[in-house]
Amino acid sequence: MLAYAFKRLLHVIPVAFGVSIVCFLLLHIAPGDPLAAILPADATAELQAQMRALYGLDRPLVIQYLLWLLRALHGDLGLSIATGRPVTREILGAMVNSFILAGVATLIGFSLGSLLGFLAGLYRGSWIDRLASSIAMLGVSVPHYWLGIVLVIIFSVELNWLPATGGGTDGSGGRALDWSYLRFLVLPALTMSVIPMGIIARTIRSLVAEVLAQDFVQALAAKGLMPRQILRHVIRNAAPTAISVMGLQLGYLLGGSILIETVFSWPGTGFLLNNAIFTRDLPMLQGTILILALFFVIMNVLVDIVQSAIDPRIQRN
Amino acid sequence: MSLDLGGPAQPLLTVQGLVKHFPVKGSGLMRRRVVRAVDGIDFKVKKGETLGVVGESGCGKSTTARLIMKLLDPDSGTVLFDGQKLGHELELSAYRRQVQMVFQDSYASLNPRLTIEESIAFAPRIHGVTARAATERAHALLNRVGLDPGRFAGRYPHELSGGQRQRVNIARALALEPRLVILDEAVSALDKSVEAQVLNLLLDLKDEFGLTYIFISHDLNVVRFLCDRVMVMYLGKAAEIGDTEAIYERPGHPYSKALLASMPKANPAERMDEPPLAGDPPNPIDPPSGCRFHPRCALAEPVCSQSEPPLLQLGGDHEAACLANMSGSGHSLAPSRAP
Amino acid sequence: MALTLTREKAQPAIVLRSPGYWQGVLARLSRDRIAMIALIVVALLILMAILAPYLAPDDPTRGSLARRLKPLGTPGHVLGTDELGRDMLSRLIWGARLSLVMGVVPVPVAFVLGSAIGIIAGYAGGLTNSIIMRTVDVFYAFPSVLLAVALSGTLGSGLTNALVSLTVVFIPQIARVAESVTTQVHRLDYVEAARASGAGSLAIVRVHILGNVLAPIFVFSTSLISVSMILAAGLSFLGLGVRPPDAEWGLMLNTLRTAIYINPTIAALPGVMIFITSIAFNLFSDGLRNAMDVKT
Amino acid sequence: MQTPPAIIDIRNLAVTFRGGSRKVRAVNGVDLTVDRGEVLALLGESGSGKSVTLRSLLRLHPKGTLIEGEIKVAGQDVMRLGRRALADLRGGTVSMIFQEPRLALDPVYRVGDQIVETIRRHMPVSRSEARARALRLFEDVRIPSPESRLGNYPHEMSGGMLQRSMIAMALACDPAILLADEPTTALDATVQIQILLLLRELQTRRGLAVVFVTHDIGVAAQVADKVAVMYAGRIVESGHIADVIHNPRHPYTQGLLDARVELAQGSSRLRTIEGAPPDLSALPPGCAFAPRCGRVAETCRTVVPELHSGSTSVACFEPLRG
Repeated sequence: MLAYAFKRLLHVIPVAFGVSIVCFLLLHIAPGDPLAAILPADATAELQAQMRALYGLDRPLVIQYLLWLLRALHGDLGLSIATGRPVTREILGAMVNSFILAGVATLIGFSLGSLLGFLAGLYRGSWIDRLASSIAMLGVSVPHYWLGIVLVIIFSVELNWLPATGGGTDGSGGRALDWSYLRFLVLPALTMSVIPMGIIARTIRSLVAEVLAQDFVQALAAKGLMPRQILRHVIRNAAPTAISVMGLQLGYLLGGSILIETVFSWPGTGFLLNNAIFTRDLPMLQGTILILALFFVIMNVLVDIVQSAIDPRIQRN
Repeated sequence: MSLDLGGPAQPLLTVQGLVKHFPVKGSGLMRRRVVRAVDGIDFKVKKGETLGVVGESGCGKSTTARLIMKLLDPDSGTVLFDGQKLGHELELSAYRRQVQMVFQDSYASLNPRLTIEESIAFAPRIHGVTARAATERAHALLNRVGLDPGRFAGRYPHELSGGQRQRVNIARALALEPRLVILDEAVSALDKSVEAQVLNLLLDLKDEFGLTYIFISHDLNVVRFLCDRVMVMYLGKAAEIGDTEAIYERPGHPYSKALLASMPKANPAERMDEPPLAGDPPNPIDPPSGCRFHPRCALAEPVCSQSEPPLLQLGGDHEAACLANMSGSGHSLAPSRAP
Repeated sequence: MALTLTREKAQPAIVLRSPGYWQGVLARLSRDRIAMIALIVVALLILMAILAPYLAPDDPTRGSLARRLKPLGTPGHVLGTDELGRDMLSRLIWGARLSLVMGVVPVPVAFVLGSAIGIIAGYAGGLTNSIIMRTVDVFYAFPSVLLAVALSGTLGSGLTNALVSLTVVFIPQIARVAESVTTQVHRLDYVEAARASGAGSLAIVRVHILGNVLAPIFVFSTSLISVSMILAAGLSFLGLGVRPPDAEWGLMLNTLRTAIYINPTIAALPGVMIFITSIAFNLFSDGLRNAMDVKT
Repeated sequence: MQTPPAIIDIRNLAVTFRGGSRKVRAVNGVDLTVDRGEVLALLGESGSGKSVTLRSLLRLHPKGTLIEGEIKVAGQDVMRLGRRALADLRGGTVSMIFQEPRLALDPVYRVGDQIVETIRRHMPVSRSEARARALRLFEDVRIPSPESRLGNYPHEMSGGMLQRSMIAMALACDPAILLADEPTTALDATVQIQILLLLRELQTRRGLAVVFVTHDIGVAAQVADKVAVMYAGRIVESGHIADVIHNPRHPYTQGLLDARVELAQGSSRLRTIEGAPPDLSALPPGCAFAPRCGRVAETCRTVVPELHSGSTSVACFEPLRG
């Protein structure tokens, strides 16, 4: 088990390197001079060259990358051009908010999705299946940012029950486990949960159908188990895959939170990313993307390790 | 059309020291474990004969077939076809025209998107036969294997029964006019009455086209009926090889003996009381030391776990790898050293 | 062993031909009522986009501040007007053009490139496979929204950049599916048999691999169109897609956000169009999956 | 003369599957009795309905399958049992072993736990009692180091060991009847004979009635007291195993026996039955074997022959020998 985890972690290193290269190159495919944002428009050639040397932009690309990587490995992703604060600190702060939002959304999506998926799979072909599958289909097809706007229109604009945007205790950015904090979470979390709900429901539906088609289910009936007892076996068989899909969805939501966080002005990484794009804050942009992608990579590995730990079918050696 | 090169005395196929190990997926970081699928086998196939290869799962029968077909690259060992060394004197494409294979799974071995005639015509088309001639040949072959081309040529594999599909696979294998056909459990998945029909067909085709067969099977009755000589395999090695009658009448290896005794007799008066062999065939990963059969062998003695028996001549072509037959091996049953 | 076979006149007068796989797919698909309705909706949307100049009652870019945010059912503006007083119906109809182009085009492009990459990797195996697939893995390691935003965020807004970004997002996904099905098919006995009959790589790929891997890759790709629609509109929604004043549903959703307090119904309309398109493509893809009998 | 009632009594069983628009008549009027402590082999080729007949005894068919006729098992009317009573019968009075033990065991549960689950489903015993019982069963089926094997997952066991576990599980609640669906077909020859002998030993010791489905005459000869030969959903011949093998009366039985390779040693070709079994969704009006039969008469093509008893019971208008 530990050996497997170790091996899986080793495998991730080249991918992580690749990700860092892509993130690094992002800066260089960006049109225009990366210094344009900080330099005054009338900067002298001398000043430009000075700045270039200061940022290491006069060195070969490979050296630039290695220096950048070395700093990144020490947690130094440079300073935000917009705020002047260290990128790493800004991201970590926002990361907590994003994580809370994505975590809650995943939980909602997983609970609802599993329920719908199991119902649809167990009653395949019946009206229950058709209803559950239709809901799942709507879930995977809905433009969630639009759904967010619709929910805001209904619950904030029309009913005035919940705040339309912002986050933190009364919008202050603090965190507490009370209504003043949670009421900001309700709409974005619900909106965000819709897609994972649909995906998980569809996955579990086909998973359940797959398990039910296996010979051992008939063997379970042949030894006298009642449907409820057979259901336990089905759940236990489907669980490893279902849980890994949930883990991946959490990773997706975190990485893809930009749309929802923009709609609700939720102070997370997505919001940060959006601001970085429009202020052309390239270090911030690069750093956020790097951290989110690496988080997704690690999430993938964790999912694999957890799955192999709970699924006896996977050879553990 | 390739000519007979070495004359009738020259073996059609000579296999020497064939070895194939597969790495075990997900094995430890430090120690790479391997499946010793085929672990050093030598044998010859004479022109016009049928060589049977028998053994239980994991003995390396199918790997041997794929190695001969060059579908797998051996770790070591050579294959001579009609005296020509494969890869040196004989090019792979020329070799493949002369050696063909029929697989066990009649469905998986036909492309589901091709009609029957397209499947059969594929190989001739590759070798430069015109589309029209290839189709004509496909129809003729279908006819020959007992399927009416008018009814079957335009159909797809899933519309045929298992027996019909296996006939198609045989026709496909014959489309290049090969000299050697490897039948890898080719009739094992068929019902008994269908199996009998297909076996007769194989015999007819062999006579008609002067074919040589390697017949891989776990069914000893079928092998006895069909084969001139037999090789018994156990865990990647040849345990015994020789004329069919010699092996079936006087098996020289305790494993062959047990295998033969394990076939249920279709006579309620001849019921067995004791299983001839205990335990399951072991895993070809980390096979036992010495003679690989010793943990299950009734004749096993301490020496059997220490030294590995070579194939030893028992008379004529008949060879077996057992220390009990080998004078001076240290086994108590071994004949005293010849003067 | 002269092959006497060819000399026999064995050619039958008539060969019964079974319907082929694709005929079967079409037959099954045409019996699937939901898939057919979805197909009709897609066709209507495309028709709407093509015929926009004839269907739209008004110029989609000309507005008047005097008639801003008129409600539904306003005479002359059935679906009201937007924040700059432009006719909503006309903008929605014209918007179909850019929205469909942005949402749909990346998928076929990625289908061609991704399939090629994946099939080559799957067929070649070994080191070639490792090099290609590890590279693909790097791009796959980005959640799709993040990668699309990162690329168009750095490249800057605009139709071309958005198209490039989306295509880059989908290539690794399709390549992975293509690689995995190709590897599976490659191991099947009929490919072995073809190799054993001396066929070269090209012939094997053309005759035995392509015919059996394209269907599952195709089904997977069609399922991406809906994702692509949502993502493309999402980019515009973030201001990373087409630029104003062009009509595009995602962009309209963005610019109308300020109007949710004044005229919420109007503000939600462009999203309805995205939703309908996305559902239609998803339902059609599901129908196709069933008709093609593709697992998972 | 009062004979004790048979433990299995099937009358006029018919099973129809609905596959899309087509109706497949898998079993077509089967009468069958098995006495206590008796081993019956159901012999036939694929599609003969032997496995479907076996599963009918537990009503183990996919949803939408139509079962007609009477099935009495151990004094219970299987066709009329409610859900609960049927589940009590399954695994309690009648248990079953399958062709592929690897597929018939839940891959994510330990084998021991699956046996414990079965015991506790049918018997009011504690977990540890059930565990102890499972251990005794593992010893009974002679699994080496049974204690640790109980903790194995199915994929950690070899095929022969799995089938032994499956047998242990089937016998867990002291059933009166064991149904065996080709239990040795997937096994290697040296393992097959071990399992056959184990089954025979346990059957004798426990006085089990066994219905053993197989396509292999040799296997049937090793385990069965009686045999019923099936063709296209009907029993064509039944009787004591020795009688049927030595003096077959139905042309199909004769053909099957003649096609055995063992008999052909030394001759150049095998004797075969020409043609192929009929399409079960479009059976001929008369005897289903008529199109392939060498003794076919006019009546054979129009009337379905009844099973007539003699030295063996045979359903044929032109039987061989008496």
